[in-house]
This record gives sequence, C-alpha cells and structure tokens, in this order.
Amino acid sequence: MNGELTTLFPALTVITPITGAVVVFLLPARLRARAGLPAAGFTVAAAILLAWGVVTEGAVRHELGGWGAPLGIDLHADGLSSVFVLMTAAIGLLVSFYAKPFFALAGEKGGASELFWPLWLFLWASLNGLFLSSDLFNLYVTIEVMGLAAVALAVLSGRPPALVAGLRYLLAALGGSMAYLMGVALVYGEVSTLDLGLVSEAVEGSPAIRVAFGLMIAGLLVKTAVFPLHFWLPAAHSSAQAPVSAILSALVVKASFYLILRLWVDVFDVAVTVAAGQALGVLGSAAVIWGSYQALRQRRLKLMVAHSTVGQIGYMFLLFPLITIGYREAADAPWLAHAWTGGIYQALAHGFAKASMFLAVGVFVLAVGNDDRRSIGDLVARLPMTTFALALAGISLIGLPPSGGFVAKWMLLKATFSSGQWWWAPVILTGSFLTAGYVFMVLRQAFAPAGKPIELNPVPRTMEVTALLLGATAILIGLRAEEVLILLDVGAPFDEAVEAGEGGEP
Amino acid sequence: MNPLEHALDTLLCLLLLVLAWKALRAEHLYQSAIFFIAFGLGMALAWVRLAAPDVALAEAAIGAGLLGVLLLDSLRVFSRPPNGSGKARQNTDPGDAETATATTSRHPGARATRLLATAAAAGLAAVLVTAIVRIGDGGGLTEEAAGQLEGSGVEHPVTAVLLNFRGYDTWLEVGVLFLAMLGIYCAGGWVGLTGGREPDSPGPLLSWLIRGLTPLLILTAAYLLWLGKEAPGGAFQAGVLIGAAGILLRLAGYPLTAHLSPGMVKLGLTLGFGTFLVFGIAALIPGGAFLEYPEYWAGEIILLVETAAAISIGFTVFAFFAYLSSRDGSPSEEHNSKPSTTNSD
Amino acid sequence: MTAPVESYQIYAVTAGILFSMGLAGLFLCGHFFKKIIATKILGTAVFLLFISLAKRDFVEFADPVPHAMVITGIVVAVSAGAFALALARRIWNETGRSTFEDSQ
Amino acid sequence: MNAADALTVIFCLAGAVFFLAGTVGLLRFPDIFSRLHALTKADNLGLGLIVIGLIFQSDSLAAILKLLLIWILALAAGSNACYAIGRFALARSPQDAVREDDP
Repeated sequence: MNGELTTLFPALTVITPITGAVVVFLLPARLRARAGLPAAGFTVAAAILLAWGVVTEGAVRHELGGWGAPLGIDLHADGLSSVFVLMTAAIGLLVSFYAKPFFALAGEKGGASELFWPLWLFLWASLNGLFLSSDLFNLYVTIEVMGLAAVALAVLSGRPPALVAGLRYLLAALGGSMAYLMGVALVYGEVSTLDLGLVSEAVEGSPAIRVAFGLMIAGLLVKTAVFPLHFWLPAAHSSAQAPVSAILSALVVKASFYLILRLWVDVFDVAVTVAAGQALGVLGSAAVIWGSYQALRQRRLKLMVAHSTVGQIGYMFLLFPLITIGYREAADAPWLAHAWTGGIYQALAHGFAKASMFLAVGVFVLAVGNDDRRSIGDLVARLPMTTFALALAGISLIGLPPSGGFVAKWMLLKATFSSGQWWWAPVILTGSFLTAGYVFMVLRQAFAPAGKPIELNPVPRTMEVTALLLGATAILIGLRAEEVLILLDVGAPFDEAVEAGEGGEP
Repeated sequence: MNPLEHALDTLLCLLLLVLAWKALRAEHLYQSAIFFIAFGLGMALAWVRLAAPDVALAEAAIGAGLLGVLLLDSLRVFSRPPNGSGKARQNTDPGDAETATATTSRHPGARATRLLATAAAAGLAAVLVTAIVRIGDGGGLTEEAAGQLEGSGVEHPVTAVLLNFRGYDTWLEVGVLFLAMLGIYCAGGWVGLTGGREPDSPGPLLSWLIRGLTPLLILTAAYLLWLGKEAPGGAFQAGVLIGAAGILLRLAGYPLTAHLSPGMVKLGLTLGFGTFLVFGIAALIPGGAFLEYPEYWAGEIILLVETAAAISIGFTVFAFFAYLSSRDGSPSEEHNSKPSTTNSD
Repeated sequence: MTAPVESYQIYAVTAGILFSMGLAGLFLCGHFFKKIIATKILGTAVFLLFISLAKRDFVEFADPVPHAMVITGIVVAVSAGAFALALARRIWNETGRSTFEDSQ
Repeated sequence: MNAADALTVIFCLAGAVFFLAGTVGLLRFPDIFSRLHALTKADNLGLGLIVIGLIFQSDSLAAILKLLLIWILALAAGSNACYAIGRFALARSPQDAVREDDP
C-alpha cells in the first residue's frame, strides 16, 4: 500500500465526523437523522482504514499543516490509539442506529434534541482527535471540545435534574482541564516542546516536571471520575437520555483514561514512582468497592448503571500499580504485559457492556415509562431480546467466562499474583461479587412474574437489536482476543503483549 | 532590571491577587462581578508588561469585555425571583442572591471542610511556587518560529503560529465557540435567535452614541483584521469587535435578530469553522497535509480564513448575548409551540 | 537562589498563587455565579504562567507559541464560561436553585 | 531632561492628581450622584491631561491623532456611562438617589 496515503488516515478520522457535524447542522431538522447515520458510517470507515494502515505499516504520523513537531502539531496513531478509535467506532455506530428511532420518538416532545446529531458527531471527532493527538496543548483543546460537547449532550433533554447535573459536570470538567493545562504550562516552561515524543525524550525527574505530571494526572482523574472525584458522574450519566448515557459512560470517560495511560507509560515514565502507582491502585480499589456497593443500593436502574461505571472504572486503574513496580527495574517482567493488556481490555469490555446496558435500560424505560427496578417485572417474556442483552452485558461486567470482562479481570488477577502484589486480588474478587449482586438482582426482577399485567409502550425493533449486538460484542471480544491484541501490539511499550494475550485465552 | 519597574510589577501582582480574592469572597454577586471585571482589566495591564500585546487585546476584548457583559446580564437574572415552575423556596430579596455563605455555615462540619480546603490550597500554592521558581531557562520555540516565519505567509509571529503552524488548534477553537452556542441552545431548550424579548431603549443619549460608534467599531475590526498580518491583532480581536457592535446595537433597541432566518443563523455560526475546514481539506488534494497551505498563497488564504472566522466569531459572540439576554435562559417565555419538555426518560 | 529576581518570575509566582485561589474558590464558593468566576480565575492563572515564562525567552520578540496558545485558551475558556452561565441561569429560572447544596 | 520631557512630567502628574481626586471622591462622597460627578469629571480631565503629556513624547502626527481619538472616545463613553448609571439610579429609587448611606 502507498505509504503516503496511509499518513492521511489519522487526519481523516478527525475530519470525517467533524465535516459530518457541520453538514448535518446546516440541514433542516427533519433531515438530520437521515444524514447523521451516513456520517457515522463514513467515520467508521475512516477508523477501519486507520486500523488497517497501522496493522500493515506500523505506527502512522500525520504532520498537520506540513510543519511537523516541535513547531506544528502531529497526529500519531499506534496500536493503543487505534484500538480506542476502533472501539469508539464500533460503539458509536451501534449507538447511532439506536439514537435514530430514539430521538424520532423524543423529538415530538420538544427540547433541543434536534441538536443530537451535530453534537454527537462533534464529540466523536474530539474523541478520535484525543486518541490521535501527539501534542500536549492540542490535547487540552480536544479535551475541552469533548467536555463541552459531552455536557451539551447531557443536558439535551432540558429537564432541571439534567441541567443541574450538567452544570456540575461542566464545572468539574473545567477544573480538571485547567489543572491539566497548568501542568502543560510547567512542562513547556521546562522543556520548550509540546510534542509527546519530544517531551518524553527531554524530561527528567525535576521538581517542576513532577509537579506538572501530578497536576495533569489529577486533572484527568477528575474527568475520568475516579473515586473520590466521581461526585459528578452518577447524576450526569443517569439524567441524560439513553443514547447519551451510553456515549458518556462507554466512551467519554475512557478518553481521559487513555490519556492518563499515555502520559504515564509513554511520556513521563521518568517521573513515575512506585508510590504513585500504588496510590492510583488504592483509588481504583476504593472505586471498585464503593461504586459497586452503591450500584447495589440503587433503586433506579439508570442510577445503578451509572454507579456501576464508577466501580468498573476502578478496575482499569489497577493497571497502574502493576505496571509501575517492575517497569523501571525489570522491563521484561512477565506480568507487565498481562497487566497492560488486562487494563486496556477492561476499558474495551466495559465500553461495550456499559453501552449495551444503558441502551437496554433505555428500552425498559421507554416500554414501562419509568426506571424503577421494581417495575420491570416479567419483562423477560415481553422484551426477551433486551433482557438477554442486559444479561450478556452483566456477564461481562461481572467477569464470567468467556466474556471480554473475564479476559480483563483474569489477566489483572494473574498479574497481581505473579508480581507479588496479591493485595489487589481480593479487590477484584469482591468487586465481581458485588457486581454479580446487582446484575442478578435486576435479572431476578425481570424474570419475576408481574403482579398485575402492565401496558407496555411499543419499542422500535432497531433499539432492541443494537443493545443486543453491543452485549454480544462484549462477550465476543473475550473469544477473539488475538485479533485485538495484534493491533494493540503495534508500538506497545511491553513486548510480550501478543504472547500474553494467548495466555489469557480461556 | 530597574527597581522602579520591579516595584510596579510587584504592585500590579498584589493588586491582581487582591482583586481575585475580593471577587471570590465578596458578599454580593454584584461586587463579585465588578471585582472580576477589574481583575480582567488588571490582567490586560499584566499582559502588556509581559510583552504580550496580542493577549492583552484578546483579554480586554473577550475576557473582560464580552464575559463582563454576560456576567452583568446574568446578575439581572439572579437578582430577581425565578420565573419558572419554581416550586422551590424563592429568594425574593433582590441584590442578595448570594445565600451560599449562609447555607454553608449552617452545615455542621462545613467550617472544618472550609479550613481543610483552604489549607490544601495553601499547600498547593506552596508546591506550585517552589516548582515555578525552580524552572530553568527553557528557550522556548522562538527560534524555530522565527526560522519558519518566511514560509508562513504572514510577518507577525503570533499570527503565524495561530493561523499556520498551529492552525489545527485555532480551527478547533473556532469549533469550540460554535459548540458553546449549541450548548447554550441545549440549556435554553430551543434553537434559533428570533423571538424572545427585545431590550428596552436605553434613552436617547446612549442610542445616539451607539449609532455613532458602530461604524467606527466595524472599521476598527477591519483594521485589526488587516493588521494581524504584521502586528498584534487578528481574527479574534476583530471578531469580538464585530460582536460588540452587534451587542451595542441590540442594547440601543435595534431589532437585529428579528430579520434573521434560521438558515442565516446556522450560516453565521458555521461560516468560520467551515471555511477553515474547506481550505484544510483542499490542501489534501495536491497531496499535502490537512491545513497545509501552499507557501505562495498562504498569505491570501490566511486572510480569507481570518475574515470568515472574524465574521463567525462576531456573530457567535453576538448570539451568546442575544440569546441569553432576550429569554433569560428559559424557554417558557416564548415559543409555546415547543413547550418545556417533560421527557420521562 | 543567587540570581536576582527577574520580573517574569514575579508574575509566574503570582500565577501559582492565583491558581490555588481559583481552585479553592471552585470548591468553596456556593453560588453558581461565583463558581464560574472561580473557573475564570483558574484559567487566567494558567495563562499568566504561560505568558510569564514566554517573556523569559525574549529575544527579538517573546516566544509566540505560548501567546498563540493563550489566545486560544482565552477563547475556549470564555466559551465554556458562557455555556456555564446559560446553564446556571436556566436552573435558577426553572427551580430557584443557585447552589449545589441541596442536590442529591 | 529636555523641555518636552519636563512638560510630559508636569501634565501627567497633573492628570494623576485629577485621577486621585476622582477616586477619593468615589470613596468618600455620600450618594451615587455626587460620586458620579466626582468620578467622571475628574477622570475625563485627568485622562485629557495625560494625553496632552503623552503628545509631547509622540513622534508622528498619526500617533498624536490616535491619542486624541482615545481621549474623545473615553470622554464619550465616560459621560454616557455616567448618564446611564444616573438614569438607572433615578428610575430605581428616586429617594435613595438623594440620600444613601450604606456602600
């Protein structure tokens, strides 16, 4: 394949959705949904092209404006970024299919829901832009684009609870991104460059860099909603409309997680300390326990799913203590690749499972009229497909084989034992038990015979199918781990990623 | 470094700290807003002292000017009782909308939280200051920028960075403005600019002044736009002046939004971003990178992009104000055809 | 520190203090309006650090890259501020709430 | 120090005195109207004196014209702001406007 052409792909994955957003916005409201789906389709095509280019030719760099770092901004795609771009594409496409009938129904009720498509495509572009950007300041701009689009989507319904949650989300996001930017200012002052690659070559563990790194990570932790900085998440994610909740929970929090991972491993590895890794692990553990416990206590389904996100995000942060202890002392320690792949797999599996869960709950809400856990009795007979989707997603969240969640948790568990950091293992297991608790509680309700027959509103078939497909994908990525790992291996910091992936196969 | 200048800098910095403190701690929202605007003006002075005239212009126009107008306009809303379905307790005492201090102190343990947070902030300040004074000599990208200035199509280094070297950031930033307007639409629950309440006339003298000033504002905007090529100035400053002209005209009672069709609003909001995008994509066709301008045409393309961006920025800034001030962020005042949503999702 | 204090350092240190002040304000202020002002102060502190460090490298002109970044940042911050104000106003009008205090 | 510099210093100092007087008036006068009176009058004149002072330092006609333009615009803006505030204060509470004790 032509190498020159390949370098265009990173730019295309950003340009395509953003062009879509502008075109869709300019169209009259009634045509927007019709134009939105093709735009989503093109974006997916661009993402697939990018992944294909990365697999066949290795990491790809696009120098925007033709200047190149350090003066210009580069887009850089390697295995890690392509995996996240692909996940966004897959989830994004299915959510788009779900959103079309959803907003066709909601559109009659007014509000600003006609703005869903431009906002969502803009958000998609900013996610891709964030996964690909190789410039610290440009990352700030994409984070802000992402934050504004996400909050705008969260308040789309215009209802007061959503507005309050949205404002809290916005202010938390602004505080977080300003902390990040303060870090960027210090880094630029110290090393006079913004390109991730050049920064990583230039940094030393000087006090300014350590403080800068701390600020950047702290800011991003707020945006990722890691315990105890998750205060904004449950309300914001649960008060949004179903497709938006899915996007926020499955994708948006992953973007800041990706950035933490990137900075931690690729850029500021000299500033990373074992204690910092353990601290993130402790926060992650607290999130696993607290989030899952809170989810168990919720009576409203959407709040339950949102709290479950807090818990599942916690798992992803168990990756940091595991890769940090051996990374500097023994770069070839066998558990590094396990932990690395496990953490990323957790992000992927949670993305699919959580999107599926929010969409399924959205179907219930549409059918029953509210999201009280007790009002979904006997739905297994009435909405079997959606109940099945919820069950599949739940299996992955718990981490039962052969799901993607199982691969993730299994690899993390293996890494905890082989690295000697056994103290994370009880956290992983307790989290799984708590998760099993709330998943089975919902399923039990769905299987229980209803007290009196209730009138169900009709739900478009597409909505049920997309929820099921997402749930099925959450299981499937557990069965077909190698394909994902081949991509992830391009430019990976830990060599044995592929081998480890095979070891993690059930 | 002469001691008088040092004294001046120190004094200015102290002033900034005091103003920021006052803005955060003032009892009335009104005082808060005034202190904040004064803080913004103080910052403009600081930018000048730091040899950053471009930033001073941007801060004065956008930071202190536009945001100041929006803040003052919001005070009007917060200082009177809510008009919606407010079943909540109504705070009817005008001018005393700030009840937070009172509410906080009622909580047991709120005092402890406050102390703890203050201590944490002081600790953070200490850490930051230690880190900052230890920053080395750097070097920046001044030399790289100077070296590539030739091929950028403009002579002013800041404009070269904004529109060419880091044009991608600037493009996204114009996108952020557009996005913020979409967000405001979402918060308001309704799309468009027409309708809503028209402002009262501010009296003959002010109307007369505004009418006289508007052509001057537009002229200055054009001048700044043109100047950006070789001196401080450019699309953002020009755009905000255009926006300011619109805001003033609206305040003078001109029904500017009455004639705007939805299509024109959409066009106004996307013009700058779209033009950027079109030229960026056009650069791909001869095999270049996104937003790579051919050296020969770079100056012209940049001027064109900047003009479109300035118009769009001006329009968006005007839209922020026109939308908010005419309907106080509540959809219930107009457009009965689209009632406040009661989506049960 | 044996070197004499440069004037940019005065501003850089001020930026550090302002940042902490803004952050504390964001947490401690009750009213939405003041929280929004706190985010603006937070942003301004960051911009001040960028620009004061750029002054350090003054040769023929100060480092233009931070200047451009700050202009970008100012516009982004103001846009976000306008959005936040719009949300706060709508909340006030619909529910009469001006703080997060009683939210669940 | 030549004559131009000397004049600049004199005029700028005189301007500063007016600014100071205006600020003292703003802080010390009892009601909104006398405060406005102190502020706008003093500031307009103060700015004018500073502009005159700076004219002695400028080297081109364009710069002088710009300085004068600044003064005229500030005059127009200041007097209008004064007018608008006064009008608002009068409309809001005529009796307070005459007598207002707290800040």
